Amino acid sequence: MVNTKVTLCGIQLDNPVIPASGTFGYGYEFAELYDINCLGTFSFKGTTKDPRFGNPTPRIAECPAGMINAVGLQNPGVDQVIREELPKLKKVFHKPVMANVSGFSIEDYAYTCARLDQEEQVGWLEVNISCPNVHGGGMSFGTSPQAAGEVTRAVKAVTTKPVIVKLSPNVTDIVSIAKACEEAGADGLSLINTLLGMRIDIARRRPVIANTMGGFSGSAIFPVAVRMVYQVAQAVKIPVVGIGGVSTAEDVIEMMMAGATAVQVGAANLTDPFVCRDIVEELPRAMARYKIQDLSQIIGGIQLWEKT
Amino acid sequence: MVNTKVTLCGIQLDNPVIPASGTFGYGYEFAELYDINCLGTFSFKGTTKDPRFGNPTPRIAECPAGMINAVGLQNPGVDQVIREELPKLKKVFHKPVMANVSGFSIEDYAYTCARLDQEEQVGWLEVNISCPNVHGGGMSFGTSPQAAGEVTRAVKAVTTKPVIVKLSPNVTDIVSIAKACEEAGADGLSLINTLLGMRIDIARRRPVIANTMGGFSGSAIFPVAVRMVYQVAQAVKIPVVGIGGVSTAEDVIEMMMAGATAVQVGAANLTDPFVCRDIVEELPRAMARYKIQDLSQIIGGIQLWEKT
Amino acid sequence: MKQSVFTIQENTPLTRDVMKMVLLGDTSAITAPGQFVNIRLAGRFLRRPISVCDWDGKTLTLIYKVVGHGTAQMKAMVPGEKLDLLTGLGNGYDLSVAGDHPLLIGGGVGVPPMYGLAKALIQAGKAVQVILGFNTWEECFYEEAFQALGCAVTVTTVDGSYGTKGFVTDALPEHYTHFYACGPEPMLKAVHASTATSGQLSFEERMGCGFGACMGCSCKTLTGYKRICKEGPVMRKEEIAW
Amino acid sequence: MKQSVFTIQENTPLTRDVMKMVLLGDTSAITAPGQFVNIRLAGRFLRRPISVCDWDGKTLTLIYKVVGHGTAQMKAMVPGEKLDLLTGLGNGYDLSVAGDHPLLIGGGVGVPPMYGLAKALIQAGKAVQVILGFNTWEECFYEEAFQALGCAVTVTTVDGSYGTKGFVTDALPEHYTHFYACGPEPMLKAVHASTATSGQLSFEERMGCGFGACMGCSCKTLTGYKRICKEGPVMRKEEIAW
Repeated sequence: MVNTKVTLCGIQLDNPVIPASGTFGYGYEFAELYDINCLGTFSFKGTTKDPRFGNPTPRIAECPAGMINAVGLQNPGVDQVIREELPKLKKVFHKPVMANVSGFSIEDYAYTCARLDQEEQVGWLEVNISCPNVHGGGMSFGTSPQAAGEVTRAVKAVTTKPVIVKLSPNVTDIVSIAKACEEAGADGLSLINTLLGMRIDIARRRPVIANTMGGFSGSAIFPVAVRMVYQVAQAVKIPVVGIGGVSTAEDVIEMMMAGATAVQVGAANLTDPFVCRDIVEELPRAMARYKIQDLSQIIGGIQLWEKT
Repeated sequence: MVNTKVTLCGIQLDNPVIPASGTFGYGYEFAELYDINCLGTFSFKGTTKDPRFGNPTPRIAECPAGMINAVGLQNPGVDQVIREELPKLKKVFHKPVMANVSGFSIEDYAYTCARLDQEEQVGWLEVNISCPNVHGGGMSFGTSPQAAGEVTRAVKAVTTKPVIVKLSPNVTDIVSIAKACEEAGADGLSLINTLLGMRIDIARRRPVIANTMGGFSGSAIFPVAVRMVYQVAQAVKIPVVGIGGVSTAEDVIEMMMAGATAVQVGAANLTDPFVCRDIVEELPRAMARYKIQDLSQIIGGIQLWEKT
Repeated sequence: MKQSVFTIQENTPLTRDVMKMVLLGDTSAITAPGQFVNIRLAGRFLRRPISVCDWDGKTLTLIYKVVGHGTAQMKAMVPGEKLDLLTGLGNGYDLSVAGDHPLLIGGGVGVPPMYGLAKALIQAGKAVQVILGFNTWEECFYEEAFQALGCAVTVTTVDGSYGTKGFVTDALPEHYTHFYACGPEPMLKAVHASTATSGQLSFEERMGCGFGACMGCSCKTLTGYKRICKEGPVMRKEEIAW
Repeated sequence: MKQSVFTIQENTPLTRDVMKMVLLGDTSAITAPGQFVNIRLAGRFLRRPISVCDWDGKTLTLIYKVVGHGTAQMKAMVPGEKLDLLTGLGNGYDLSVAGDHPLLIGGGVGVPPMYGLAKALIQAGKAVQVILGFNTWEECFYEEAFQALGCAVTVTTVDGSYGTKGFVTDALPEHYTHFYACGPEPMLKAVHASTATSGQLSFEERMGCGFGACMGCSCKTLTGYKRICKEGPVMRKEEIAW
């Protein structure tokens, strides 16, 4: 029997497969399709202090091996999430869940995290400092080590739950930002959020997306994600959650070998609603194929080529 | 009759299609396949002061909708390029060619550019400050506005030919680097170079590429390229050459609508050696489909959505 | 919602750009006319949402217009080829409020879902009036199909090359108990403004998933935010924020 | 080099992992045994380089091992399906220096190019000795094919389950005028070290383009830098930098 269990910030997961925030709602839509308790956990829809409609439509553009979204953090706000969404979530999912939080100021982040800290089912707070789709916030915290550290500290001050900071790939030096978060007390890091991308409707001569640009995800970004996970995992001691273009059990293994303790699956959920269930089922078979006994043993387990 | 002509830094091109450096050698291999004079121009293999073997193999990794290369600027050095390669090039290509130059110090860049400045067939110097595959140089010039400006100034001092600076996408703020190059006298900018990426051979538990990471290109990166071309073209007055994931005539049109005056085709040459010829042939038909009379009129010609 | 593989039985042109595709497979998730399916195509990241024209226990009929690379790829497919579909997406039309004389209005690629709706309403004993709007004669399709169901059909063309000259709103009858409309947004707006009764309108938007996960196709209505793929694509006239 | 579309005529297993594919198409660019073709596969960015086993005016035979997603995809293809190939890639073997009694050494997936070479050498009137090396009996293929050409064939298996136990170098004959080798690098190194005559060895490397454009597969030789896809894949023993 192979062992798919991993431990993320002190909480054991049955397997490292985690649907990423914004691609899995609050879980109950997918629970109509399959028993989502097969998952390691999932990260629920990015939640902010106040309710948000998000950006105007169109919000979606297709790309080779990927897509752009500019949803812009549509969510009912933390109060309603706690009042209405989490009870529904609890009925269909019986494991600790990852609460994804966004904000437009440090106070926002702290407020929302403090509220979610009170929720028993929340296992981890995933603090998104990297949303490319909102102005005056989101990604701007994720592109400066100072700001990233400040958000981390503010959130850590209001919660005893593990804090995982979600990083932006749209930076020159992701390692400096990762280290700033680690020094500020982050318990883990998740990366990468979407790359900033753009498509043009050449027939109508305007951007496909009403917001001009958006977050680019899908298998196209996998090599960038693997690279950044590798760089960050080499540089920090806290666990890294690998995200970006994962759609198969082999991708999960590759992310873990790059240094990820657990792995999120994002855009793939949108084109194949059963993909996470299928990955969970395939994982033991893939482990057998690659002669992996214990999944937690492969984290960061690669040998570089000798210099010649 | 549609008009495919564009003017790049004062030199008119029959069409905006330019094979990118490192995917087209010095042209004569492709000249065995078709008459390469159908091209607008091409950018020849990145040339350095001294001969270089480049990085150890394997240098290539496959990715979804793209590939990683870590060739590491293999080239025979500028002296031999001038002595042996350019005469061969001249026999098969009768238009101004773009000379791509890399270096490990500002003196390197200036030396190589000064040598190539003397070559009559060289129409433009494309100064690559963004190669991700060499240490202690290349990309490091492309990730700081100061260094990018210094290289630009040094090159401008030794040549009267138009200087096009090739930018790295692996930065937080490509606009600041673009502006620094413009202020330092660059006549044009080309972007994007490859994204830094990595793949792991999970059976052998080592990076696919001997050099661990490499430059990620192919249609996967097109949305990032379009976004950066748009951002830079909005911010500078000098022409922008769009690069990144282009493989069809429609991609050329999309890049130009984003703000590119001309467009380079890179990785696609490696999987379809006739792709540039085919794009040149398809371009007038595609223009007719999209009701474009004069290609130079669509440069940056998009209307943003109204804010709602 | 169900994910399953269908086999193409027929894929034939109705007009220059409009194709009819009949598929064999598991249609059990389809519960109402006006729903759509989401089709995975080789080499395309996103699925293609296509409204259901008609279905029975075994077959599914789609009518689609070739507008881009994805639909061009569908056009090139031949009987025997297989397609991965998500079926039973969206709310579909509510038949219970049709009244005795419902009016169905379809414009261009908004015509197909009206067919399945007309069939169901006729089966329920209603007297169905249909207005089909096209730009020009060459683009017209399915008039006879609706007539064969027993509908009273009016065709309008913008250029007057066939039927009544003008827009669908130029052919509105005096009396109808409820209307159902599907077509381009300007048509829907005109219908919304020109109709006196209650009605249901079906909307389009670029979608990520098609099943409510990504919030890619949200819209604001008078009764709150709705996902066109989940709470839609059919909205009641009364809730539309125009 | 030529780019053209071939039609699969046959795609059958020789062993559990090794497949033989016969293709119909324009083989005119193939000029020497030891060259390779580069195959475009749907959904894969890079082409797959496969050595030519045999060819005539109309058909091309490839023998390939299923090692990854690309070759697994090839295995699933059926007669009638089409493949976009670049043909005539690489230098191929030089037959002019074979002498009267050339020795051909193929290991595993290095066996196929030896077949076309053997055929050409026999046609040129040479007495051809062949050593085919495999890991085990189940992996052996093409012994009879070489015998049918008129070659003297020795098979070695590492585990001794068939033929001579050991490596190809354990079966080297006393006399031969020149050798040709293709196989995994450890085998090539052993052959290089164990042979007394001149010879030619064929190399593998991950390739970008396969036709000399990208410098992805460069290697250092005693006579300078070479591209395995262009100046190779065949190197002369004398120039190899071991």
